[in-house]
Amino acid sequence: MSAVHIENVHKSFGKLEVLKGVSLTVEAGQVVAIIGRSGSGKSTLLRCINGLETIQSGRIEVVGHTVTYTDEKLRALRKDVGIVFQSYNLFPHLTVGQNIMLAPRITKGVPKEEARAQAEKVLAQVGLSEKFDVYPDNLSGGQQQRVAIARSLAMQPKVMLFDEVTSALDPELTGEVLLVMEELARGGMTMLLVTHEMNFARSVADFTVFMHQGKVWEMGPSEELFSHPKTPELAAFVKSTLK
Amino acid sequence: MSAVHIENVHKSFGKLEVLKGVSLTVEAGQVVAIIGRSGSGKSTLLRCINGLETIQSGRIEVVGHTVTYTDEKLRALRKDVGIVFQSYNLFPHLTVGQNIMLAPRITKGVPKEEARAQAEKVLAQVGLSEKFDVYPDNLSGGQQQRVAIARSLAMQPKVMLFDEVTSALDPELTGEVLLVMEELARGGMTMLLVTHEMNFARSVADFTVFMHQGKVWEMGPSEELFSHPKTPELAAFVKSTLK
Amino acid sequence: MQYQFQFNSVLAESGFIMQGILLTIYLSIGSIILGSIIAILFSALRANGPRWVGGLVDVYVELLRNTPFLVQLFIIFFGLPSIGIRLTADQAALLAMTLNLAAYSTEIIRAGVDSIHRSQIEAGLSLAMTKRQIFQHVIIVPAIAKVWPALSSQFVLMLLASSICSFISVQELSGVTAIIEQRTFRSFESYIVATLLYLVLALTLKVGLLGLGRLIFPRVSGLSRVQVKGEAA
Amino acid sequence: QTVQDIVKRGKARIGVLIGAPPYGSVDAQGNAVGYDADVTAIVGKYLGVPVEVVQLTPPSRIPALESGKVDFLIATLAPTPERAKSVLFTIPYSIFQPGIYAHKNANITKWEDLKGKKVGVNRGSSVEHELTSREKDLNLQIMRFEDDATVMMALFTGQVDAIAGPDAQANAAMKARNVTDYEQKFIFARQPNSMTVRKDQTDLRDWLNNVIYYIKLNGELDAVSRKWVGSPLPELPVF
Amino acid sequence: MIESFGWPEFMFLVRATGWTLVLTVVAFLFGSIVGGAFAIMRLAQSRILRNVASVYILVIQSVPVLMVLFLSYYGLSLAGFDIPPLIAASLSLGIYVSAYLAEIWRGSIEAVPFQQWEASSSLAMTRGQQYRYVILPQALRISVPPTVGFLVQLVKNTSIVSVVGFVDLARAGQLINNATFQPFQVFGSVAVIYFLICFPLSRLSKHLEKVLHVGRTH
Ligand SMILES: Nc1ncnc2c1ncn2[C@@H]1O[C@H](COP(=O)(O)OP(=O)(O)OP(=O)(O)O)[C@@H](O)[C@H]1O
Ligand SMILES: Nc1ncnc2c1ncn2[C@@H]1O[C@H](COP(=O)(O)OP(=O)(O)OP(=O)(O)O)[C@@H](O)[C@H]1O
Ligand SMILES: [Mg+2]
Ligand SMILES: [Mg+2]
Repeated sequence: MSAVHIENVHKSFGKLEVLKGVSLTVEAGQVVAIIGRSGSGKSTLLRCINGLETIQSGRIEVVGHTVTYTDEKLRALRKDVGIVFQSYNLFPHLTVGQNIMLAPRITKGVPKEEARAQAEKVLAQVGLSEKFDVYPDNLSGGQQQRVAIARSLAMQPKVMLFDEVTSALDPELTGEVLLVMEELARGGMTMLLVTHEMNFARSVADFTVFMHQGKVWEMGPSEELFSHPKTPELAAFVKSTLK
Repeated sequence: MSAVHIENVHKSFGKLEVLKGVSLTVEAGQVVAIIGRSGSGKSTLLRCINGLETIQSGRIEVVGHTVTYTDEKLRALRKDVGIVFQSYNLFPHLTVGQNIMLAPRITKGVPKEEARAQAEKVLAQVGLSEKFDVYPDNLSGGQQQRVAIARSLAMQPKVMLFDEVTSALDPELTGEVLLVMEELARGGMTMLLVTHEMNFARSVADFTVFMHQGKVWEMGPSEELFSHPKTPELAAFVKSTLK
Repeated sequence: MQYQFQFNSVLAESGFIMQGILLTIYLSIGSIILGSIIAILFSALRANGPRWVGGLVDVYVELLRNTPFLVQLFIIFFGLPSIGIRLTADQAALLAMTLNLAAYSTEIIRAGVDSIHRSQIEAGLSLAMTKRQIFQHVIIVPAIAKVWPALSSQFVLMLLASSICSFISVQELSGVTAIIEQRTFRSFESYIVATLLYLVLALTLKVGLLGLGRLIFPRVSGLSRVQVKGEAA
Repeated sequence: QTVQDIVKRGKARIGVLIGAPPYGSVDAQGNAVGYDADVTAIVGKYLGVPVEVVQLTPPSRIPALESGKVDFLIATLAPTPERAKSVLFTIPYSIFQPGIYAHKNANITKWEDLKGKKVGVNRGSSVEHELTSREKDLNLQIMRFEDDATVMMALFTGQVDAIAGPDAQANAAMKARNVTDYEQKFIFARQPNSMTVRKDQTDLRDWLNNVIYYIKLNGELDAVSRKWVGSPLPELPVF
Repeated sequence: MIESFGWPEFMFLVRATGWTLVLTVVAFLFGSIVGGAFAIMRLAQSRILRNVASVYILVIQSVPVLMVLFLSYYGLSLAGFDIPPLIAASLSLGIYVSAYLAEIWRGSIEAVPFQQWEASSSLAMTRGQQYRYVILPQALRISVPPTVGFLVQLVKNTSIVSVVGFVDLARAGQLINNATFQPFQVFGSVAVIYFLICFPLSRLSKHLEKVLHVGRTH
């Protein structure tokens, strides 16, 4: 069974059709990068996968859950699918530890001690063990983003979605975060990541998907895709961003 | 006479010494890129040059003005020194045209017609002639940044300072702005620019300054600096950012 | 006009005045606590409850904010007995202040809730939280932290407005000083004493709330403040 | 300030209480009317100068007098010794009889029957003082309201067991509301009311005493009483 | 004399509403001018000015307006300054209004991102020019909803002027009730009139909040 299965998905905002029939299958353990121009629908696609956006037609299935818009089903789905955004979205009134422990405790009823152990583990995974009791305010952007990843990991998701998680960061801080993601990829996590870091896509992603005008325009093994773009659109895109 | 002359400048925020004796001379018509890690004092240095920050010791002289902290002197200085920030900072309640015409009219008493002609000229220079009556809200980030540059240019400054003007932009939008800056450089404007775009620094700047720990750690002709870093710090920096 | 100030006859009643002060404090603190609880519940209902419940909350808020407090007080004290609910003057005062403060606070907290960025809600959703859990764990604390200054000044205004309760025989600070004034005719002295006492009470409350804010919202400084409309009772 | 000062100025400013019918009230145009207003007009006539009637609330009566906003008060104030330490009173020009009012079924005929009961009273009145003096003995629960109308409202809505108040006002209220199940239980005092002047206006006080004496004799005050209280002017005590 | 609550008495309420409105408007205008000055003082570079302004705001917000009016009207008379009631009422209410508006407006000015100050000073503007052309126009938009919101409260709070002899809406209601003993009709009407004034203002403030929030960048 594939981890993510997307079938002919259409999604409009009002009159604007953003996804015009997207199909995509990701197998468990694969890392897939999604690239494309601004506005091509990359974020929207990710958001559809964990049900933050409602699709008009098509079908999305994620690790056994068909995306259905009842609160119950969505919650069940989201326990298995983590998402990390560009803008971290940490809860500012909670410490790093509380940020991480909150969801497992209240949505899965994980006992306090266990949640704590789990939080310490994921925090170590992102290299921030010593920040357990610190408030997000007092962290750098890169550190905040790593905490956001840890928070998602604490839910023990089967699939992780990343939406331009480094684009708000300095080149240096970006490095820290990419390192964590590489680690996850090596650990066998199924990952979909929207990114502008072509080098990163190239080195980490098994496959890369190029979205254009609301469609999967071209896809294939990353190295191949970058070195031998088939469509002129991808060729132009690769050229402009590697400049 | 040099356009910018900085002599042993020290600057602290409270106890934190950010500039620890910076000296730098830029000749008229030169383009100088300033690079360095986050927190090394690049922005602070630029802000000291047009008097947005007060220095504790040392001397800064810009196109004949010694930086002195009286309102009069600062205004005189700022008529000759333009600065453009990462966050555009356009005036949201004014149209593009009004944004550009405001300062020349009220600070230099330029008559309305002349200010308008001037605004149209600089707007054409940044390739946005058709946006004269548009509000900043309705522009993309790259366009807003170009308007910010035009607004500075309308004051007919002798020196322009740019602080990471592209780092809030998508790679694509970045291109637009860099193009404008290249154009300015070719036109003979004296420019100091803080940038993360090594390729840009390399291709446009005559000299590059590497700041490290509040000091000018290394400087030289751009090509040479990048290809043959003398200090291990610069070597490491170049390596990490070109990754 | 040579007027001889004589505070002794007013100060002779200091025990009586003290009772008034205590009642003012009791009414203010009581209504602040109860009103805040109701306001939070109402905000939750408005955010997550069924549409019609949210609508009822809106009607409640608009009715109470746009009519005079005195009328509300009269309805509770004189009107409720006709449907069999008889409250003492002190109870009626506490109830009226609570309901009034709840309306204003609901509106203020709404501004705070609205100011919480959508991305925070999405983060909660993505972590499989229910709407109620999101409100409780993600939204309400930062929302209140953001509007804490506005809430605080509303609380102080309620303290000052509690004087209106003397209309229905509540012997709070202003009621007590009015009685003393009528007995002694030392009007200026009575009112000066009352004004100074209110000043002290209001400043104390203000400082206390500031401290409380620091205590319960240690991150309050890190959260940007929001503008809140209309903050007077 | 003397009478001459007022006459010289050519205008008298007299403070009256409004909001306590039938002594002081307003008409639908907002003009002061009532017992006090009529007496004011008579006093103005004898002063021989136009009168500016200044309408006052209970808490602003004394400050208006002491700050010189008015020359004197004709504002239904009871001359008590404690108050007289602050101002000067004339001999009384009106009188009413404070009584206890309660529901018909209530078995109250004397003070003792009020033991432990809730009794409402206007907090700005001298009646309140009377009640307070018995508070301890009778274990009264005195509830002091803003004005007479609020006191009556408390009685009618059952928020108090009984009220203490001027007969004229209680009667007016019961008549206006057309209530028949409340009644006067007993009268416990006679409360005369005086005009009020500042400590230094002895000359004015003497002149006003003279006027009161005069209009008592010539029947003018009796006419006012018949008009507003509905009964002939009773004997007014003097001091 | 008023016997019962009827049409003439209702018209009496309506006429009294005139005072409520007049005093609201006058106090608001006066309070705006003083409040504006204090808002700017509160943000001045001089520490003394800032402290003076904060103490003023803190104290005025902490005393009952009724007392302020009372002491300024009767108290100043004692001290030999005889001010007409309209002036006393306008001044006292205005002072009260000024403290709140100063706070609201200071907040609005502070809500303009500090980068706007930097950008304008980098363009060689004087502080006056920065306020005039860059900061105040933006602060104005931010401040309109809370200002209108405050105005709603002011309408009701003007009722304190009865202490200096004005018969405003609330006082008129009280007088009629004193004569008629019909509290529910009288105060019901009073509440309805207040509601008819305040509710549209509340709506307006909400509407402005929505409309004016678009058009802010960053
Ligand atoms: N909530 C929304 N309402 C209306 N339009 C929307 C909404 N979200 C996105 N869009 C529009 O949908 C299109 C695709 O947006 P999306 O965010 O998916 O693009 P993207 O590929 O992620 O771009 P970027 O690289 O800039 O993040 C854009 O034109 C955007 O304006
Ligand atoms: N207003 C300020 N108050 C206190 N510290 C400041 C202030 N501005 C800057 N700093 C500190 O000064 C140091 C240098 O800051 P500066 O912004 O000049 O660095 P930079 O080289 O521009 O870094 P970046 O690449 O992140 O923009 C940093 O440690 C920063 O935290
Ligand atoms: Mg996106
Ligand atoms: Mg910087």
